[in-house]
Amino acid sequence: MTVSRTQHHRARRPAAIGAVLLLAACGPAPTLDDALATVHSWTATTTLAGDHERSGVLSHRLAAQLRDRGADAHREETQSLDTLARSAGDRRRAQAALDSLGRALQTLGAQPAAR
Amino acid sequence: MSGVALIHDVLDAQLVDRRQRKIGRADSIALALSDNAPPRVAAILVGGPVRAQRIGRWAVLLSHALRAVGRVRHNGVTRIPFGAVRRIAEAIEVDMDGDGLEVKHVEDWLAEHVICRIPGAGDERDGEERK
Amino acid sequence: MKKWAELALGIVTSIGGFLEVGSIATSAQAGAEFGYQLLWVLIVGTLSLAFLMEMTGRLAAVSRRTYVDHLRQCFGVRFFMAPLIVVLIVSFLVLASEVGGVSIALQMATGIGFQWWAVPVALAGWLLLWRGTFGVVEQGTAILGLVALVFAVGAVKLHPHWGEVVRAALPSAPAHDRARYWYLAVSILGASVSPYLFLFYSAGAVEDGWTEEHLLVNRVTAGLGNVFGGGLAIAVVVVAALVFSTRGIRVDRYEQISLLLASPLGRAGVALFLATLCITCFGSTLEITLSIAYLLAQGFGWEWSENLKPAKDARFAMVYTVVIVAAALPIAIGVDPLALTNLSMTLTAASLPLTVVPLLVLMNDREVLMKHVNGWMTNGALVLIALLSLVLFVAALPLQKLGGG
Amino acid sequence: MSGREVRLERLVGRRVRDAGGRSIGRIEELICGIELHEHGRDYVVREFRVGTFGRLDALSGSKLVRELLKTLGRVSGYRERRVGWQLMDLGDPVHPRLRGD
Repeated sequence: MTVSRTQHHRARRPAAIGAVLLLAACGPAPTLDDALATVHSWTATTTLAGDHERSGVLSHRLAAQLRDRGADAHREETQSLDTLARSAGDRRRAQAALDSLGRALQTLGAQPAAR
Repeated sequence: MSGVALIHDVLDAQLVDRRQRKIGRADSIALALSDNAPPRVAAILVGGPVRAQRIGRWAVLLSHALRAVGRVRHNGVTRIPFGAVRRIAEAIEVDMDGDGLEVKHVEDWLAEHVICRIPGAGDERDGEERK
Repeated sequence: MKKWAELALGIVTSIGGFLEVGSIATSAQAGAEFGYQLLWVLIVGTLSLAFLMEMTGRLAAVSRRTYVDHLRQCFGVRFFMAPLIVVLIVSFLVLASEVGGVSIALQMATGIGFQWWAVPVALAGWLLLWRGTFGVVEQGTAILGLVALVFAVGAVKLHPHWGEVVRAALPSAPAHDRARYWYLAVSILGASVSPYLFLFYSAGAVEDGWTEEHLLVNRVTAGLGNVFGGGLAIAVVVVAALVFSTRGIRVDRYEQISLLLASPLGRAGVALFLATLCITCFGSTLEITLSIAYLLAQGFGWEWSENLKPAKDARFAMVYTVVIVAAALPIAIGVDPLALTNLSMTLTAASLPLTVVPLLVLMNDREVLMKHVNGWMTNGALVLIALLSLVLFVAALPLQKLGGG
Repeated sequence: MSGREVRLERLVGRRVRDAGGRSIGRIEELICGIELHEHGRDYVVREFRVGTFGRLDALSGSKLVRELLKTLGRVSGYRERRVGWQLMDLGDPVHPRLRGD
């Protein structure tokens, strides 16, 4: 259950409080597979969004929002994978997944996002 | 109107005044007991404190607190003589005018001090009723 | 002609009013993670809702009293406190999620963060309640809600294997992630069988002045209307299965759901999805706000009617004013809308016994319903739904812990 | 002991015992009718409906459970008995007693 990210960095603290309240109420401890699945999920999301943006189906504004959420997921999963991936093999898999998400994020909203 | 089931048909039922306006629910019914005479259905009681006693301690405390905050003088219980009951159907019709009743105190205060201050609220007195 | 107009309107209000933030989010998550596997749960939820709404509608039409009125008068004020407090809390959380749904839709359309939309959305909703009548609120939003039919178009255009969809209507156990599967099943049932739906529906029957003559309209509206409405939720699951599940996409944010209709319907698909999320959630925002006000007003015997001017039912108007503005706060402080939606769906599922079990008594009270009491079929269905609600009550919170988030 | 007043809800579901102390069930309903006399009319309680729940009597504490058992009717072993007002001693409303001969 990823932590919520607000649109504006200034309003981060109340959002964290709100999310922690909800986190406490639900969500099992994530496992390595969960974290990897989330990274793959966001890589696929970002790739799909990129295709739609290039074909003019998805507006740049919406593509930029998906890129922000994808970046949030990248940041959060990097932290959780640090603790979850112990063996060398796991670390390589984790890094590969995070790199592919990173690359996918570049293709999304590559043009200057019309904010 | 013989054969009325007090618990099923009257207790907690919706009360309406002479002009079919809702004035609360029958929160309790007072029975007057006397020797070798059947218990007489004396009155219908309406009001937060009456409900609170039926619900439990926490409700009684809450009710006192609310009354203190609202600085309400009256003990908040309206006693409607059972003789005033005209009809028992989907609501109990009472031959009274709801306006003066203590139980409408909060409603009237809100209408006058809050609701009517907001445009489009209409007129709490007898202006046109429906939107 | 009037009878047919009422019939048609009844179906429209059910279809347009069915989808809301809970059904869209849970259906999208279920389709993304388990393909068609959870469709049978959605069908159980939709049929349960159809039965429960037909019963509360029949109760209101025959007795001319709302479900809450019976709940208080039949069981007394002491018992009534339990469903009152639980439904208030649960409905408030669902209401906050609905405001979240509208706000996130507006964020996706405009780029302005969802937090900034919460209070304006609440104020717009309040203005409509303050000036509008029951008809405007119920039918206006439901007719606009027909935009949700875009999901049916999207599902058809994706050419699903309809044989598989039908086979998924039969109960099945999950192959993987068992806790997650049953957690999603609980939240789907929570999304489809929400207490505020019968409160609003039975109050609507009284507001519209239904009598015994309206029992056919009631059966059609509650039965047929909800089955069509359920069909839209099924369409969401089908689209999510074909667009997300195939790509291994799991729904963690509402923004992802905007991609659902991009594949089958292109640019129009995205726009119509945003319109669907915004309109259906706004309709539900009005519906739940009124349901909370009905619950308190009918429970304590205040004057209540959306057709009266606020001055004539001051406490009723005061409640819906305070409730709709307060519901904007969780979203305004930035609570994640999808997390709030999932939590409120689970709590809704857990709260069901308090509003379903009493119907076993009310629907068999011959003094109230005379010849319109439950038959063996409706009683059978009601007993099954009551048992289901008890299972949900026991299973909901543990599953939230195991499979939630 | 005349002129006392009791609240109806205090009688709802109260266990009624006969002269020998045995429970004959719980007060489920009070049926009232009109009594006409010179200075107007009074509404008086004519009879009490006392319900017993057979084997499931232990469960009959809560109002919801009693209503569910009454809905099940004979299946749950629910039987209702009428008690005329003359037979019901409400001296202590919390412990109604049957005036046995």
